[in-house]
Amino acid sequence: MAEAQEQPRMLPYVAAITDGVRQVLSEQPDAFVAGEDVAGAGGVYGYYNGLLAEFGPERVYDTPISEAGIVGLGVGASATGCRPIIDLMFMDFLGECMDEVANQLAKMRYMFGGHATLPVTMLTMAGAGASLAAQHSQSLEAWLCHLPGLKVCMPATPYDAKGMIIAAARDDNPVIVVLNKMSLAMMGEVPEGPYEVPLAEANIIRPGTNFTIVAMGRMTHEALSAAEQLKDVGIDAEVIDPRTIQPLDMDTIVASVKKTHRIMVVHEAVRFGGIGGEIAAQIQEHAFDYLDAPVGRVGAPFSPVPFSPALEAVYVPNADRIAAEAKQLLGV
Amino acid sequence: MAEAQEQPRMLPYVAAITDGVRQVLSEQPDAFVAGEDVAGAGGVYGYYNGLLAEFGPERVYDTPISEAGIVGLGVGASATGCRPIIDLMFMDFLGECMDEVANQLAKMRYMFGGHATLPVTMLTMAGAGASLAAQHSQSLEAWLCHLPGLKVCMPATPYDAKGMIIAAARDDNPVIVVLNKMSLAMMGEVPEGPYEVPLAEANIIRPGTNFTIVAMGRMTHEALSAAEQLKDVGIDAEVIDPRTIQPLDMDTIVASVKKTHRIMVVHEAVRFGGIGGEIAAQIQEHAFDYLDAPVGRVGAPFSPVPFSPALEAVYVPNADRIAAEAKQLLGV
Amino acid sequence: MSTDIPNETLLDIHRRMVRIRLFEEAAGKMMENGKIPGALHLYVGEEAVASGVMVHLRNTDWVTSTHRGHGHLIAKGGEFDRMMAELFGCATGYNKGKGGSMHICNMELGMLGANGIVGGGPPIAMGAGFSNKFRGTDDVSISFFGDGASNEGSVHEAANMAALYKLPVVFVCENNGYGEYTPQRNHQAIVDVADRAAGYGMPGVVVDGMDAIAVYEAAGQAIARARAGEGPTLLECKTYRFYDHVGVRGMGMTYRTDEELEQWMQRDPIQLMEQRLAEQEILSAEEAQAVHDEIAGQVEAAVEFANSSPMPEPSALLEDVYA
Amino acid sequence: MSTDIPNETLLDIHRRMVRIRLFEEAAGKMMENGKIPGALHLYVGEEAVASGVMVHLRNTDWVTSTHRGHGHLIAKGGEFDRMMAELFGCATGYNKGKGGSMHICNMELGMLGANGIVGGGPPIAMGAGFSNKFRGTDDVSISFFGDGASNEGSVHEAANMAALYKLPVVFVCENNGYGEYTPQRNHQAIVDVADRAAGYGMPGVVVDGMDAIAVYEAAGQAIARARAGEGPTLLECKTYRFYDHVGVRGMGMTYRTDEELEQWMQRDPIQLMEQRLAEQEILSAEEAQAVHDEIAGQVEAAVEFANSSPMPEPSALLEDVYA
Ligand SMILES: Cc1ncc(C[n+]2csc(CCOP(=O)(O)OP(=O)(O)O)c2C)c(N)n1
Ligand SMILES: Cc1ncc(C[n+]2csc(CCOP(=O)(O)OP(=O)(O)O)c2C)c(N)n1
Ligand SMILES: [Mg+2]
Ligand SMILES: [Mg+2]
Repeated sequence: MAEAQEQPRMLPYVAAITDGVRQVLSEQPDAFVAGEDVAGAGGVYGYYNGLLAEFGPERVYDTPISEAGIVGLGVGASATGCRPIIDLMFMDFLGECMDEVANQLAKMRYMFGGHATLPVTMLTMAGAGASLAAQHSQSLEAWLCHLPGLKVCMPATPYDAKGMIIAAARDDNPVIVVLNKMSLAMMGEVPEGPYEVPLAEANIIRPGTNFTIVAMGRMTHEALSAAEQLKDVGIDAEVIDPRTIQPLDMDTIVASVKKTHRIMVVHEAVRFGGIGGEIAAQIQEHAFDYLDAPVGRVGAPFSPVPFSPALEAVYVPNADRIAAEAKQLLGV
Repeated sequence: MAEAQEQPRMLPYVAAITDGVRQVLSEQPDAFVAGEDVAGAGGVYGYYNGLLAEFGPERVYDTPISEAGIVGLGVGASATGCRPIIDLMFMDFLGECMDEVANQLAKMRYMFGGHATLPVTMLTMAGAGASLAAQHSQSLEAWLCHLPGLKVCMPATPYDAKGMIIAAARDDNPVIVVLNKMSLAMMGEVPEGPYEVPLAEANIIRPGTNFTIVAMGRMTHEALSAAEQLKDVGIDAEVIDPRTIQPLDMDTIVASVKKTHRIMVVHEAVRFGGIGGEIAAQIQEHAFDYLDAPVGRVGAPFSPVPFSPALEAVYVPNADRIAAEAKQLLGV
Repeated sequence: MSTDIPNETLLDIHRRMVRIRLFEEAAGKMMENGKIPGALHLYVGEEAVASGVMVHLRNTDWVTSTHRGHGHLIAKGGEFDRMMAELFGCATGYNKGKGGSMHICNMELGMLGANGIVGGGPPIAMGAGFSNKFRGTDDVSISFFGDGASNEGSVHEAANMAALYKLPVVFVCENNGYGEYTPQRNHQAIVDVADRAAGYGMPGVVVDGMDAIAVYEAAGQAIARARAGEGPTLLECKTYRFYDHVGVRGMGMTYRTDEELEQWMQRDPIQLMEQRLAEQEILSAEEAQAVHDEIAGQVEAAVEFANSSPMPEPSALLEDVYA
Repeated sequence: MSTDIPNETLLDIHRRMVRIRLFEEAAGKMMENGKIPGALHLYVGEEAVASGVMVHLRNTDWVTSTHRGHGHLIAKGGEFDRMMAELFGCATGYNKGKGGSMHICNMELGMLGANGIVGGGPPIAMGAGFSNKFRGTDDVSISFFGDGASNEGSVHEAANMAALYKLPVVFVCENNGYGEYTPQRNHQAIVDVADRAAGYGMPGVVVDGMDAIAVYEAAGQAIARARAGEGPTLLECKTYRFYDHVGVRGMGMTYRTDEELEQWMQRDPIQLMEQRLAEQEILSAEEAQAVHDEIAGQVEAAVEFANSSPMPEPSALLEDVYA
């Protein structure tokens, strides 16, 4: 072979986010970025680094610490012709802007009889594991998925982060991209230039034959490790990442369980009232006769996120716990 | 019999609320009521009527239109020795105060290592059916149930409204009492004086043998009518009202389905992401081998609440729809 | 009255006020007749504010309204028939019956909707003002809100951001002395909401909200300032609603006295305007009556339109959730 | 310097400042050594504010703090060992390791916690002030918050309610010129946050936050006013943090210049205080050094305590969720 093998372009998740936002700002003249410390500082996790220099202060805005104002800015600007990318530094701060998100952003189009279009992309950071305690570690996507009018995605890899940000920004609906702070350093292939990861397609990230694990966001990686652990006991797990949880690609999940007959749903959010309940309920609705065991669920226990690493380590779901709960579920 | 038969004391739901709050103010010197238009006006639905006159302006406070401030008042006052009853006029306004509810009220005790106690009772009004459109008709209890630290109850009857308000106010935890605006005129027996409806006990409101309907809040009444309709097709439905949805009395529900083998969960909230998913998931976890059919779920369709009565009538779940979905679920 | 306002502008303001008044009185009747479901918040008494502000605007200028929104939409050019149809919940309404009174809107007229959330409008107006500037227009954005709303955190955040970015926004506080049934003295310790402007670094102006011409002049300055890129203004208009917070009943309410209402009705903004137009010989009493009559006919036609309009089909329920 | 302040009060303020400084510098080191996980926001540079305010307070007075909370807790009487243990995440910490730096609290000392939510404290302080009044005490409630926090809607709502109900609350704005990495001019169009006080109907006072005695005097007036039932005050203290927003690094940051930092460090609040105490012959340089040495020893002991403290048992995870 005379031709040199092209090396895949590897980037950390944090840079993939930047790459996605850069692509959007390049291709959409009506797009801008606004959020707390996103301009001068490039974001507290650095995922807007360089964008102010590249696109200038007319495209990248530091805002006051005013989350309702920031989302309101997105609502008002999008309804009147812009395509805002707004940043909510931590997902825990949804509380500050939940009216703007739930009562304005999600509903304005419907309340107006279809006469408003709100192409807002909101990036926000979820996840425990960094000893940031109860107010900086939550995974609250279940709140958002319960709101007709929003789309919600949870990219698990650098590739998906970039591709879903681009897809979100091209979508004419409000899309909330839930990122995970513990994934920022994760490396993965990220092609140059534009590409989309569609907002309604689950991803079978590990094919398997006799068990299905549906895992979201960062939990997909834990589920993959759990799947390796389960090989030893004869379980060949298929791992599915829904990627977008509103809308939710149930077809892929249901097709899988019809093949494997046993399934478990895993998320980092508190188990009670998490989106896993919805998915589990739908699975048994659509595949009741195929189930050889109850639909399992793994999520965080019923407490706020503790600060101490000693407690947080037992709080956040991980591969070991997933594997253990799977074994219990399957009786192996 | 020489003794005259005592007539049961019948009150509308709205007066039962008042009765409960009156009892709390009478028995707890540290209790006060604060909220928008609760004092001078007696509340926009009148359920604080007369309390200002009876207890005076030191016990009943009109607040500014500042929902975060109102809940913050509850947090700060409760942590320092009061037992506030705060009013959130419409549940839809949770968006305005979700940080105070989710990040302060629910978590302060835990974050403080148990060193704070927050005996706050919050009353709020949910429910569609009054043509109040998308921002005054929601049922958002799923948001609250996902938050460790809160208790959440949904009294369906005048009796339960009074008894649960008293139980909530005596509880040392923050308790959110979700009322329903379409139930305000509903009559029911309400004993004089204090009594508690415990915050962790489901109520079997109609015994049955071969089907279970778990219905919450106002939907319990629709479920009872549906149960009547279902008699004709040989279905003898047990209807269970969990009453408190956080904590949730799964034992009663599971015991019922182990007897009836078929079950459906009904709530007024949007079906996707509603608490019905959690309940359905738990049912199949705990009673998998007893189920003869998938756990059914009835909830609102996936749209904001429409204004027009013509649309709202098809939006809100009712007895006919519950019966129809039950028949489909059971194949009769 | 300053004399350099063109007669046609004065007549335009007057017409807008009468349009609001007659439409709303009819809507109130329709509510009492059971034709309009849900909550109806009448603007009657406050017509000078919407009219005095809106006469300055183009269709490309944006407006956010409140729960008390018909007046704003009418003053911005809203048409009676589709408005009344919306209040009835008809498919022919501006919002296809999905919004009703509390969400009535018209994007083509730049009216970003009534809003059921008190304090919901200002952040959106700030965002629209941001958009005007971002897109390089000299359009402005007007946010109406009440004295009660001024205590919502969202209003604070929006005001600060508008001042920070020097956005072309005018915050118009309609101070009618009450938030629902709570008098201003029981919801804030200040008298003039405009006193808050200094804390954001913007001018605060108080004006007699019953005097359409005073509103017109103050709004004109604020809007000119906004268009010139000099940033936002907080314009407080002292006004009063003649009917109840929600629904129609006027007299005999417990949270305010009949005397107070009568006193304000002495300064009915439409009568004030008509007196002045008569004094200036711009519009005689007969001519004014003709305006009323003409508009009354339009209102009647709108009621007919709404009465004969179809309700939305059930299939519409799941439409318009997503683009 | 006003001369009617008792020497022991001056010495008390000084000691509180040194306690904050030395504890925090040690905490910074422990963070760099990997002993303290999570986010650590150092208060160093701002010691005069917490100390000048807190010396007026009783244990029954309430305080709400911010994400930058160690200084407030120390000034309110917090003990080093259990504080350091909390920062380490130990079971012996004030919060049993469940809160960490951002939630550190001590209810017995009246310290209602650091708060991870910017703007989270003021509504709670307002509620505590409401409680003080409701329960018939003359205790006060102090809310510390930053210049950045002043743009949160929650602060607006709390301030309005405190003024409306004439609550015994002092809102202490620690204006250190930055919200994280954003300078004040990029987050609000005003220079003095105290300008917002008038809009609530309360006094607004600006004071040099590097001068502990100036803070002491201004806070004394505001607190006396609150205790007397005359309502809240907004007290703005101009100050500066010597380290980064989070963590330790001081010099060589991109969002502010070394010159600016050096200029502020010229006015190190502890040095300023020690100079004055020396001038007044209240505390000599040697005596001051002895205070530092004594406190340094206490800090060392606290580190030892934390180092030898157990981590919480896993079983603690589900405790303290409910009462
Ligand atoms: C966030 C929110 N809180 C409370 C309400 C209930 N509410 C509707 S109108 C109103 C009073 C508003 O007063 P003001 O802003 O002065 O407007 P006005 O009605 O006087 O025109 C209230 C409290 C609401 N719709 N939204
Ligand atoms: C509601 C909320 N928004 C944003 C943040 C992130 N954050 C933490 S500290 C901070 C800056 C606060 O600035 P300021 O109030 O001036 O306090 P300082 O850090 O200067 O003491 C920000 C934005 C937060 N913790 N909470
Ligand atoms: Mg008002
Ligand atoms: Mg600051």
